[in-house]
Amino acid sequence: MSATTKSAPEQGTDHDADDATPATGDDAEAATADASADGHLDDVVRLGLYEQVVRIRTFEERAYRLFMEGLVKGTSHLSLGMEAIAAGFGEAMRADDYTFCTYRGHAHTLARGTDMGGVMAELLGRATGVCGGKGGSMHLTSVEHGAMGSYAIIGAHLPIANGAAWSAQIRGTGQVAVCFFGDGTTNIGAFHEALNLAKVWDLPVVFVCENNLYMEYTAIGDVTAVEHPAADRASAYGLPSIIVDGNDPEAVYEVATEAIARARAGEGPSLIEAKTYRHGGHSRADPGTYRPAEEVEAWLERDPMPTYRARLQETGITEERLEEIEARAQSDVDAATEFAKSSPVPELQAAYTNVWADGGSSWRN
Amino acid sequence: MSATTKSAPEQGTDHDADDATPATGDDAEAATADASADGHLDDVVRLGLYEQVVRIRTFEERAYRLFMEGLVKGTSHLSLGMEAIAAGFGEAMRADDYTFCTYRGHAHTLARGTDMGGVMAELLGRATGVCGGKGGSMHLTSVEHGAMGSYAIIGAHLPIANGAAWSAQIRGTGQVAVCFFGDGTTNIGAFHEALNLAKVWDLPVVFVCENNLYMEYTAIGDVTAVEHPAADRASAYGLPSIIVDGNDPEAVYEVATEAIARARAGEGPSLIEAKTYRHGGHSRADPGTYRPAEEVEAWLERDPMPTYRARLQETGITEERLEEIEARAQSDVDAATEFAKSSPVPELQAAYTNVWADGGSSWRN
Amino acid sequence: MAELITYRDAVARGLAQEMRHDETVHFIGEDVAAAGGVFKATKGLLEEFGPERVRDTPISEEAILGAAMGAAMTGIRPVAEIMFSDFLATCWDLVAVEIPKTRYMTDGQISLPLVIRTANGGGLRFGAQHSQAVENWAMSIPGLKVVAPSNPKDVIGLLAAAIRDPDPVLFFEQKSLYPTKGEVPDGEIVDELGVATTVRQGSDVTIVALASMVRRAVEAADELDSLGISAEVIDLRSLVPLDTNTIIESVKRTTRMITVEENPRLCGWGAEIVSIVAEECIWHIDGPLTRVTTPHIPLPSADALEDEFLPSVERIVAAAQKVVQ
Amino acid sequence: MAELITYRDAVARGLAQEMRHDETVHFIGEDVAAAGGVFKATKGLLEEFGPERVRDTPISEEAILGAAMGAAMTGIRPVAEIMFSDFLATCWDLVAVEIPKTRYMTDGQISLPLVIRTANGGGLRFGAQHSQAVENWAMSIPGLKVVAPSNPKDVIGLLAAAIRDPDPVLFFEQKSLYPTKGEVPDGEIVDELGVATTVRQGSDVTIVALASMVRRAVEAADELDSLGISAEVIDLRSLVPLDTNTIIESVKRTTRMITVEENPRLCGWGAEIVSIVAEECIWHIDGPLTRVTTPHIPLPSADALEDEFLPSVERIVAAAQKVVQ
Ligand SMILES: Cc1ncc(C[n+]2csc(CCOP(=O)(O)OP(=O)(O)O)c2C)c(N)n1
Ligand SMILES: Cc1ncc(C[n+]2csc(CCOP(=O)(O)OP(=O)(O)O)c2C)c(N)n1
Ligand SMILES: [Mg+2]
Ligand SMILES: [Mg+2]
Repeated sequence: MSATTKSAPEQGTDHDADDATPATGDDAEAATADASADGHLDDVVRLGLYEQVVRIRTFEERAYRLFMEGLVKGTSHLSLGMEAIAAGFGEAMRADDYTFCTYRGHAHTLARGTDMGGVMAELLGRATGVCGGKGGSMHLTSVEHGAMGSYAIIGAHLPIANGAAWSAQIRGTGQVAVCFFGDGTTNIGAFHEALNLAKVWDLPVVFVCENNLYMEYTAIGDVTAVEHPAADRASAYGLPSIIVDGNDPEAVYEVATEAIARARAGEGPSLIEAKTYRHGGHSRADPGTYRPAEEVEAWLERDPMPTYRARLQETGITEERLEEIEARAQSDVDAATEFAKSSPVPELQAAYTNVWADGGSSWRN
Repeated sequence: MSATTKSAPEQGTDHDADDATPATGDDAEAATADASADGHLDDVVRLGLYEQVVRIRTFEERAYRLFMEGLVKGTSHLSLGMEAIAAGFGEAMRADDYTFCTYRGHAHTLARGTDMGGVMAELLGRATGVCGGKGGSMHLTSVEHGAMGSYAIIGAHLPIANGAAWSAQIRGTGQVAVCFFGDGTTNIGAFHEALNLAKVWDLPVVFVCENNLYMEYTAIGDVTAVEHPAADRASAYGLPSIIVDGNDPEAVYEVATEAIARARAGEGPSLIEAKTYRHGGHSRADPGTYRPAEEVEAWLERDPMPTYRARLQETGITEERLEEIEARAQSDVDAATEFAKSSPVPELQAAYTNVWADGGSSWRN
Repeated sequence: MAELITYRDAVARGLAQEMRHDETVHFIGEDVAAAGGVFKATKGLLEEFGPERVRDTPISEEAILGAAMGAAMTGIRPVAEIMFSDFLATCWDLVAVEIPKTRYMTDGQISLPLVIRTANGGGLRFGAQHSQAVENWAMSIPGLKVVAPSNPKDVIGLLAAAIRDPDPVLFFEQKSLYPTKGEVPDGEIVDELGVATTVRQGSDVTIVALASMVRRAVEAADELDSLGISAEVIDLRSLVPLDTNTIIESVKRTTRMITVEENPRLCGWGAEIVSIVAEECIWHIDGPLTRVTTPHIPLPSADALEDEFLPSVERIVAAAQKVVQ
Repeated sequence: MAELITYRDAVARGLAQEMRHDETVHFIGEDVAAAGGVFKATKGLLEEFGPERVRDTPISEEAILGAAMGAAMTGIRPVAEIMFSDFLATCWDLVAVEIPKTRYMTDGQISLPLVIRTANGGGLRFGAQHSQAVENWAMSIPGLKVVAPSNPKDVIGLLAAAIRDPDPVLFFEQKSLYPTKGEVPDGEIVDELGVATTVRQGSDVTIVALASMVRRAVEAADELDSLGISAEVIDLRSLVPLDTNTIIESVKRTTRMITVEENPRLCGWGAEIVSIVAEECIWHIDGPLTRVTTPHIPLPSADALEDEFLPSVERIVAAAQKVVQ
């Protein structure tokens, strides 16, 4: 597999094993081939991974269309091109594990099995949205699926993920918290505080840095003291440096499985850096023109959906089964869209509910 | 000299070269002897270092007595046992360099040449205090001596020191900002943000972690993911790991000189971990009983004042010259005490001045 | 039976009571376990409840509140100490932007039954960064309950109520009150949030106070008595929920009101209460609605200045005299 | 000569004017340079002033304000952008505990001539964590000046005044106003902090508003006119310094007041102004002092709900009608 795991003492010198950059695309292919040559992953898992990627892709492409049609207001942040990470983790997690994600959280929320209709309705600000229209695109949550919230302040959810992991540790449930965030997030204070505490308390938490090379419009390399914003800092928390090809669902799945197993076994936290790229801009408003055309080009060639599809075919999965998955995703997204569009907007009274546990918002008698 | 400097790639495995712990007291002595065997430091510097140590020690012992007599109200945090760090830097800095320190800042403020009377008066809450009695023990400042403030919120001043360094860079003055903080401070977010920005902007700033093994009452090792809270994190900011014996004025002076020279030459920031120990408790209220007796014992043997005194004698400084320094410190502290005690308390009206640059505090017309 | 104990000891007793009552209650903070807290307000807890339930943390306020928040949403009732209320600023994102909004943003999917305890206020000559009274910061944030007891019995009862409350509560302990004593009955004490206490009855002016200011208000009322002015004193005890009924009922009777707050002047809780009265019972008012506050300046360190700065009995008396004129 | 420009473009123009005027003015923030700001309010500055004076930062709000603070005390006049005002919470220690207290604690040794610019408020369907109006947070902190312009001309003039001011200024740009246009005269514009503007004269009721609420207040006044109620509208423009004279003079004439603020209800700047009036001119008041605010709840994301939530023209009109009854 294409993940490189190194222990802290060795860390720092050679990231040449990191094959997740477009320049070394051929190497990445090779590494990817290795991963499946391991023979560890059976077809059920592989098809599960593909189905995750396809469902997220199909959903987000539709969401984008609905923004363009003006049906989704405000802003939204897509994971187009980055689906393999949410997919790999989604498949590796246990049903009662916890996911913490960001404003760019459609993928991670869906990957836990959250109902597409409820997510789409939330994007459209409808009463039937997973958060009744009060959360919006940046705050998707489905506690029943372990999707414990999407947080829109950079870094905030890393310490919070620790808390859920601490609770699992106290309760002895073996649950693991997985926390997704971007490369830019590694430079905010909360990252540092969370990683240190996670290690000191040996919490069952997996931190996943989705390094898509950019913050909003600024390249991460321009504002970061090290090359690998997460992996090069792992040793500062007594953790091994782990880099994985974030466009390879199987590589992600394997790294995820390992880290989650370690956490579940009481062996503490992990910090994983997954190299990836977003196909579009940062958010709805951004055409992404600050990125060199060749860079975009190179990464588009590594689009996780067609590349994984081709790999599955090469290794014996029939076209029919793949098409079946794709068709199911399409019809589910159609249904979700229909559901969302035909759902009512929230009653005005809803604005005044659920501030408090008593259901209301009153602060006085 | 007893400082170990390693480049980031090699960092992490062997801190055996770190001889700054009490268990290896003998090695430390040896290393110290090496340092002077280098022959780099002339007697003027060495006597300057000793004078710094003595003046800080004498001042703080007096301050302690005045607390006990109830003349200093509130709280205060002494550097007894830790003087060599402020001393080494104080001597290595240029008059127009900037110091940023903490609530434990008497030493660093005095080391820049700030008038002892003004500092003592500030501790006593008198109108003649360096801050007119409005700052107090935790907020000593003397801008004319480059002492740019003592900050009482853990971590806050690291980003602020960056700012002064950035300003020096803009203005092209060659000034350097030196920022002192404790081991416990390495776990707060501001530390992380400051170190990263310092490196990205290549700021002329030197971060000095005074690792005295404890936060308030809790051992740093109990709550930190790595052994060396600052040095083991240097690589996360692309910096070399530097550890120095913080009880050895000459070792500190040499490391300081080197780091300051690098900063002045535009070669960017440094992060230095100085191993040391406080003789007393964290603050006035703390008897420090949570520390094992043997540990305290071992460190008391490494008290920078008598050990450095003995070393100076061994290498040919006459008893007379040392006594002269000590006598001057005594009489200066006596005078400062007299000055402070006989100074008036602030006029009540002073509480309403200097909120704004116009001298007043009015927020309305 | 009742016992005379300090405000400081009441904190430990209240925490112990709740940790015995509910094993999901866990307590974390800096120096809170082995050291028993820098104010010695949590002594004995580690010994009774062990290091899993009473836990020291690094100096990482965001990590502390993050841990509390994540645990609260998954079955634990955490109590987190932020040593000085000034330090809330270092984790204000958690306090103001994460914790209070999560139930709402998730439309009720997530509950956050957590308590943040913190030492608030001045009077100890700690200077501008360790003496702030910031209860008004908390009151300005929708989604936080805000409690500030004035005496040992209330510390226990309100802390218990806060810990049992299903919503996040910011619990302000006034650090100048730690050494003060008060009677506390035996046995479990569980109070109710959102109920103010009329600690002294009067007919000419209502004085609304909180925490350390309650004692000063009562002293002022005693002095006013001898000047022929009958003052009623209300101890708010909680800012959110706010017992507006008790305030309004009193003000309608006395027709005059003074608020006495330790926080600096602008946008304090006093302003909120004055505004409620000025909107809802303006026709009953017979004198300027007056706030006694700390002036709008940072807190100076010198004792001479700090004493000038915090609302004093004299300033309350003077304000009351002016109001009833 | 005058030009019609957007509030957004006025920001860049104001910054450019001051960077031309004073070479010690430096500007930093996230995505402010190459990208011209996420709101495109700083476009062209990098091109004109170069990467040394217009600098992108990491996502490190504490590092940003720390850099500004340290630079301000050593000869630079920094302008720091905090992208959304919500993010002030992540650096609140710098905003509330370091920057505003330093001059005072050092008894005047340190000056901090710096400006923090930030996009404030709701209306864009960004949800609870990207839509807060927090100007009252800033007003509650002694030692900060607080400015919030309502139109392009004021953006330039007040930004210039803020940058030239020797004290730290928090400059709130209301993000819902970025696309709005206004007339701006040619040449340098330098305004004055602490002067409110009476944007509409009236005799029955004074409406005090800020930033995005000014336009709504004026619309409401127009509507009230047709209902036979004459409303005066004051644009506060700055909360600190506060132009109490203009407010009090107006209220004494109209005898009634409404404040219209976007921040949530409790401890808002409206409460402060009501309290000032209730203390200083209670005998002139002829109607309940009324605040129109966002209710005390986090901001919901759905457009249907957000519209219900922010103070609307209808709510202002209704409040005015009630007050003059
Ligand atoms: C504290 C804070 N600062 C700034 C922002 C604005 N912001 C939103 S997303 C973003 C870029 C984040 O980059 P990264 O962590 O790499 O995640 P990505 O969006 O690339 O997935 C920024 C700066 C924020 N939400 N919170
Ligand atoms: C943000 C913040 N949290 C907590 C404190 C309380 N506090 C003051 S000093 C201190 C210990 C600091 O330890 P260290 O950094 O090792 O410095 P030392 O006192 O040992 O010099 C703590 C926790 C504070 N001042 N600021
Ligand atoms: Mg990114
Ligand atoms: Mg220490």
